[in-house]
Amino acid sequence: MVIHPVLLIAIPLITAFIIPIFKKYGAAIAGGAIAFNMGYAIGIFFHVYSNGKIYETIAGFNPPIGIFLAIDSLSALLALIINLFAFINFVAIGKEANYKFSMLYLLAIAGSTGIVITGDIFNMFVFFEITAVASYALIAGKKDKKALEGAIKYMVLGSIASSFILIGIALIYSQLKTLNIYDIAARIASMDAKIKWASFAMLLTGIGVEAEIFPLNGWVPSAYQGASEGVASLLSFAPSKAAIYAIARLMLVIFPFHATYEIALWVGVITLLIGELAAFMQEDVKRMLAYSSIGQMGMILIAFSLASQDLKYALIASLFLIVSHAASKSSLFLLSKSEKMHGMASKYAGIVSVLSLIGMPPLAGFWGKWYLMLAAMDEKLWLVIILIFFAGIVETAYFARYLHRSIGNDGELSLRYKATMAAMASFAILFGLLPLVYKIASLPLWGG
Amino acid sequence: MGLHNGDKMMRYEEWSKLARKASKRSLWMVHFCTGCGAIEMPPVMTSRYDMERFGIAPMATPRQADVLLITGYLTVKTLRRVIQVYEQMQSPKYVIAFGSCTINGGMYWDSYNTIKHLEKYIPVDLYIAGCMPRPEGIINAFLELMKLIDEGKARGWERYQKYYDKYKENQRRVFNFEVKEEEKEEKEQKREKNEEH
Amino acid sequence: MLDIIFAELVVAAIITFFVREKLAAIIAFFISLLPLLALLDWASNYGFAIINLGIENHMKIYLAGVTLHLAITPLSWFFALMILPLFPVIMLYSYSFFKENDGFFALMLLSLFATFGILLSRDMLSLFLFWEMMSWSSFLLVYRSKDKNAIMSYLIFSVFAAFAILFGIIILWHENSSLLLSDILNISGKLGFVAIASIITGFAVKAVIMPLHAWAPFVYSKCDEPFVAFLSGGLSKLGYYGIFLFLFSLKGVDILQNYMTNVSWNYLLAVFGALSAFFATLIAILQDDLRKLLAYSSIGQLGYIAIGFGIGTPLAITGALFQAFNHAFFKAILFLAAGIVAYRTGKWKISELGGLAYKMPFTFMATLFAIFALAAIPITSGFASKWLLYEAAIQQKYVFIAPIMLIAGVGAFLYSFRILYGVFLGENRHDSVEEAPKSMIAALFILVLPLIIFVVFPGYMLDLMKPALQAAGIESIAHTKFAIETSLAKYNSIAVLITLMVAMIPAFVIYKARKHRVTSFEDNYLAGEPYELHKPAMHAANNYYKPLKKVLLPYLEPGATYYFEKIYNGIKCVSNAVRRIYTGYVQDYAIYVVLFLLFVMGWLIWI
Amino acid sequence: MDMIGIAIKITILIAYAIIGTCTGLLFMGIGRKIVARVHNRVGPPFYQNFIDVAKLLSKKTNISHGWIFDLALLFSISGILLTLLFLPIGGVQLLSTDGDAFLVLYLLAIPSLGFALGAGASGNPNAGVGVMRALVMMLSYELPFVITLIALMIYYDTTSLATIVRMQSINGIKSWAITMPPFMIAAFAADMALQGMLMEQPFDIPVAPHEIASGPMVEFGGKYLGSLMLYKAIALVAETTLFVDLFLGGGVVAHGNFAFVINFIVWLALIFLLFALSILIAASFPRFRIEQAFGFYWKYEAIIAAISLIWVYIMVIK
Amino acid sequence: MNFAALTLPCYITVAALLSIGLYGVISKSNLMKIFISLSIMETGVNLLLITIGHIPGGTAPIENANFAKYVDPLPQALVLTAIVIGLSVTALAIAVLISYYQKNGTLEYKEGMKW
Repeated sequence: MVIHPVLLIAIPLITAFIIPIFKKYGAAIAGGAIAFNMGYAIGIFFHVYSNGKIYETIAGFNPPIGIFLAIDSLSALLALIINLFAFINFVAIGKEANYKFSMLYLLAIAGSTGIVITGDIFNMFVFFEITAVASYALIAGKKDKKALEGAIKYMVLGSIASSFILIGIALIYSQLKTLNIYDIAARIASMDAKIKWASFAMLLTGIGVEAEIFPLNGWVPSAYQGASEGVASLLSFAPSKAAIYAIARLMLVIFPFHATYEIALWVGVITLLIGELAAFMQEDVKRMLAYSSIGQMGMILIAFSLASQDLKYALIASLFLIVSHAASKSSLFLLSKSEKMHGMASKYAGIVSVLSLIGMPPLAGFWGKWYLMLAAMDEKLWLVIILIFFAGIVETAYFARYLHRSIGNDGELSLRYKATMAAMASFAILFGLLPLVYKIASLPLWGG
Repeated sequence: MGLHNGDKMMRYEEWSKLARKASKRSLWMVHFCTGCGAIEMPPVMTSRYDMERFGIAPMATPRQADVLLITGYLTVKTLRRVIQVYEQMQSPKYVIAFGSCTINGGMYWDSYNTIKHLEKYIPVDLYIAGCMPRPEGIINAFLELMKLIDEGKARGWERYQKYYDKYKENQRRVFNFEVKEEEKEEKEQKREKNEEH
Repeated sequence: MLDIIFAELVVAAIITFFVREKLAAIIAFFISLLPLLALLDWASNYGFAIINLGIENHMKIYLAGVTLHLAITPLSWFFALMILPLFPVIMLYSYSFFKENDGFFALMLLSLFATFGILLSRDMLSLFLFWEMMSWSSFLLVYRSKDKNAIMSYLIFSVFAAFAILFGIIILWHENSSLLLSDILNISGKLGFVAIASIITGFAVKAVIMPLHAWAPFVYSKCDEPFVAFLSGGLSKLGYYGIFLFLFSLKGVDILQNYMTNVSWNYLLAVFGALSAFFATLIAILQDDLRKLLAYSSIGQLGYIAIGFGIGTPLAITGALFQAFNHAFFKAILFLAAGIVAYRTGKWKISELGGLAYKMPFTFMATLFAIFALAAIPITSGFASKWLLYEAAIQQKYVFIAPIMLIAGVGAFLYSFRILYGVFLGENRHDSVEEAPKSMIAALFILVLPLIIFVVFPGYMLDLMKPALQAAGIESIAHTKFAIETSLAKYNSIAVLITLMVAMIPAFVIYKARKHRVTSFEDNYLAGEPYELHKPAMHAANNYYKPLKKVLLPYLEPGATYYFEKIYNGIKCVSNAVRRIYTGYVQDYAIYVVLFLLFVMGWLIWI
Repeated sequence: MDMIGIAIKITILIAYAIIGTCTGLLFMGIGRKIVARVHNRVGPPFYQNFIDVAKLLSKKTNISHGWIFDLALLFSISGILLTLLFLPIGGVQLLSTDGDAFLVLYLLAIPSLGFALGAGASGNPNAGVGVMRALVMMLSYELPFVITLIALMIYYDTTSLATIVRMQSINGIKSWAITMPPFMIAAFAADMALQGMLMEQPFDIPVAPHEIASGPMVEFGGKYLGSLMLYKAIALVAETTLFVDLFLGGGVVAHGNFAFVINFIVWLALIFLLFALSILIAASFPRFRIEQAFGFYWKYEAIIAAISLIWVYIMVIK
Repeated sequence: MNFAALTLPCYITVAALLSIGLYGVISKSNLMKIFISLSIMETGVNLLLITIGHIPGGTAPIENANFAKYVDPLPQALVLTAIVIGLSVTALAIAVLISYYQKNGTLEYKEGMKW
């Protein structure tokens, strides 16, 4: 198999710009492209799984000068998740996807995948912007008051964030004259301390807006609430996961210091608590799920910050949490289209998703919590452990309420829609039972 | 609720003498106290006359009692209750009617609503005359009843079984009870089913 | 063999999900017999001797990168003997209970799978894994009830329990760097104390020890009866299995005592057990909902097991295990019988039922036996277990616990009679009710058998639990087939039973000496009033213990549920406060962003 | 044990069952006489209760309400005989070495439960209410009773009634439990509990004839009522004997050959005294309400009993 | 390359632009003004990039005879990209604002979804 990771970005990007030509068949073409991308992502995942890291340079320039793509276990898994769920989600959206929607969808996918596989920090910024612009448009695409409001909030915060990211990049560049993440990581020690920290703060704030960390996540509830189900589902697995991946790179590769670890850890803990507590009283399902997402992102952030302390359990934990959250949350967002769960498939999807989020074995969410606990135990973070438990109980409480409220038969979802939800939820089981995540997390990371 | 009857009459003579003796010395009574004569009961029970020395004790329910003491006049309404209580008692059982009212209506002889001749509706073993009788009279009546039991002459309950239909008919008449044919048959069947062993 | 059973259970669970209800019941019945066969196989291979299977005999399962160790031990064998027979019985019962197959049998088989897994687990991770599988498979069964309180309280408490156990397990893992149960001993001090205490707390939730019982009344009173029979009879025993495992088999008692020698931690467990026995009994007396009554009665009866474990002497532990065994069976009978009553009449309120004994004589008889066992009447095995516990409390001179236990035992008479009178005796209110279907009756009487066997031969029960106790280093108490002897007194079951039989002779002579006539229900003494006039007021079961209620209710009013609700509402308030952060104004959010930036910069640069 | 031994034992058991029954009936008659004297009446002859039982058992009609109703007859007599035979009587160990005080407590429940079943099966609401009252009474008086019981048990470090009696009879009257100050208090509490157990006034709430038509017994007549009277007679003996065994050394004052005759007489005297005491209390007090009785036992009596228990506990710990 | 090489006025301008932009976002309630403020911020960031790449006395990075000293070309490339992105965001924002105006009849920001 010829491995060209660039295709993961190129195919959706090119297709996105072809689609307006074939308006009528736009959705079908987009579907084909996403399907191809999914297949390709799976291929790359298993390639990395068996052969290790992949590097690809673009346009012949070698790093550190040229732009290059680097795929290690972490990126491969995230690329797989983004493209896999993108495809399933697209199937679920089905006829609602016209050619404009498909184009934006492809752009969002391309951007998210780009963030995950790029090795260049400015490139990452560009992909961030592509993802963000596509997301704004997708959210606003529903064109009702709520959607527009959500989009505007996202836009305002996103624009501030992009400025901060750019400033951060500029600060790094001013010192090191390089944009290659490898290069930066290698020479980070030579940076002036204040500028180093300032750039870290800028980057964390900027990416943090996308990664839904508290208190940068003001847009999250509104955007999720305003967006249509398919878009909310997309937001929950593509941009946010890519952004948290970027923070992980920041933590693991560029700034692997104790101070940054501490900040990320406590920001993660606070995000977790605030998210879960805010979700506790929420009446609107999508808003509740959005807050719950915030909480989950906090937990993932905790896992990554622990991973930066070179704890293998934390990395496994974070990957399991990402998988579980992507599978469960996207499934639940799709389910929020109907007030009630009706029929076997949708019941199955709803319950499995909730159980995985709560952390019931042998679903993926359990392994996430389990390894996170082990990692936190290694660091003797008693308070963190207890707070995670507390947040878990709060989460259980509102999900229990949610489950009770969605008993009933008065919904109308098409069979295909329900099947896709069930397929998404199945990945929580699949990844929980198979040793894929465990194995891949123990492979060495690039730059690490 | 006609339960106590029997075409084949059980004969009181078959009872052993001991049973009669025991029965006579342990008369438990349930007193039906709607009439004015009830006022005479407390002295009989308490220290002045103390009927417990003869083994007579007041009981709360007809299931436990041997003697039904009717203290005075009965109306149509109370008669129904008396009959029910009587039928719920377990034989051998005795009835003592108390005061003139139960004999001939007494001072209510011309009332449209009182029962004049109690004997017509339930078998009375012993009457106590007077309006109203003194406690001595009551004690005396009990002693008389004991004597009758000992001699085997207090057999009102057997009479009630033997002439059950007649008693019922009288009762129905006073209750203005129109008996339909089917209902009669039903009662008959019920009676047969509950026939005494 | 184990792997085959596991595989068959899963496959059967999937199959039963899709087939029709009768077929599903039949499949489930036969499949649920398999684990019992495994038990018998083990018993026939190894006898009742103490065989602690070596590590090489473990079965291993690889799952998501970890290895699970499974093997059977004497302790798990004994508990399996207690819990697993419930499953085929429940399947048999459910054969006619359910109108349509909506996943009950599949979920029950999953529960069986998880139960079997818990009992076989030899490392903490697999114990936890199967424990949680049990939690969610039972949660899905609770979910079928569609009752808000039941769903929420069960899930929240399950997760709380899971976290408590998880907390203990990770501490143990961290200290021992091993998850095998055989390695747990190398821990002491504060951490060991916290770990053991937290694990015990977690198991106590499922073992419904007050004040962690708040979920039980909701769940027990709303779910399908066959499931509740398992929940009360089986699942609670798994909680006690966990407590026994960590306290006695793994010597958690010593860990607790070594940390703080001047406090008797065991005694604390006993006190909680005593409190749950006492208060749950009093609350049960005042209930009108049949299922709620049984739920509280369950809590009370399970409290005795906690007392036994808390006292911790061989005598007490023997009594507690015996009580656990009895409770599994008699409480299952009671819940199944309650299910039959509801199946035939559709009513739950005791005050609305009545007079079913003559309509359903067999159900009544089974219930009567169960109630004899519950009330510890010495003609069922329920007495022996309570007797052992009383003896243990006196032996240890526990002057606080012993009277409470005894008075709770008396309280059991009160609510047992309420069931008997309110449901089965009293006014005949259901003319068209029939006896339950044969499969249900059969299920009940299968469960009655052990109660009879072990009253005649209480010694056999002690023989059965002997290997488990010896494996935990607890000596078994002196006994023969019929008699149990302690340092304080002796209990000879056969003397009681034979004397009772003999004493029946004069009673029977009196009974037969004179003939009697059976009268109809209507022929009742009501001060001469005809029955028709009194019809609505005939049954005294409405508000039965009213005088007691008047006295007790002020003391019982703010129950544990009240405090849990307070906590819940407190979190609600915090939540309301927290979500005000999201003001809805994008300007505020922008301020947050700037503040966050400044905060991070400040932290990194100046601190 | 050889066959002759078994035969002798069975004979003794039967003898004691008959003695218990007769004693009970006799005492009930004497009790009625005493009450009558207190009321300044003549009262029935002392053998009145034999006549009553004979009459009831010879009634021609006996009305039953079905087979559960009949359980009352079967269980009440057999259960109470069983209890009686498990008690040490006048120092004679019948079967009491095979059981202990807890067994006796629970055996006492068999006749009550059978009785309650029968009462419930009759369907009479009065019976239901009566049983409810009886059960609440049971819950009430058992608390002080079990506390005093436990005080004795931890003092003598045994639960066996036989051992308690043996240890109290070592030095005759001097070693009776009641001679010790804590057990004097306990005995007072237990005697009040006994009053409730015997269902005498002021605790005759369950049978209150004027309120609920004699409560559980409302549908009992003929042989059923007769058997209940027998049950009550034996229960009287059994319950007072339990008290005597616990506090008065089972009435054992003498040791040696034929000492059992003396002991038997002392036992008889003691249970008669206890019964007479209870009858005298009954004759001079009106009836409590059920809440009052519950409060009485769970507040005052329980505190009195608890004081004795704590006292004993401190003694034992030292 | 060090701090001393940076030109102070440019940095002051950058700081001013960023502050003005943030102030606008925070204080204004008219959405149009908010987005204009965002554009101002972007301009500030772009200026920062240019300033970083600037070498005092350097020429434009165009290949010619005497390119001994020229400014860093990469930041300028970055700025070009950033401008394009900023433009697209602004365009999209305006499109969204038009819709917003059509729905609400005003561009004043009203609280909608909260808590």
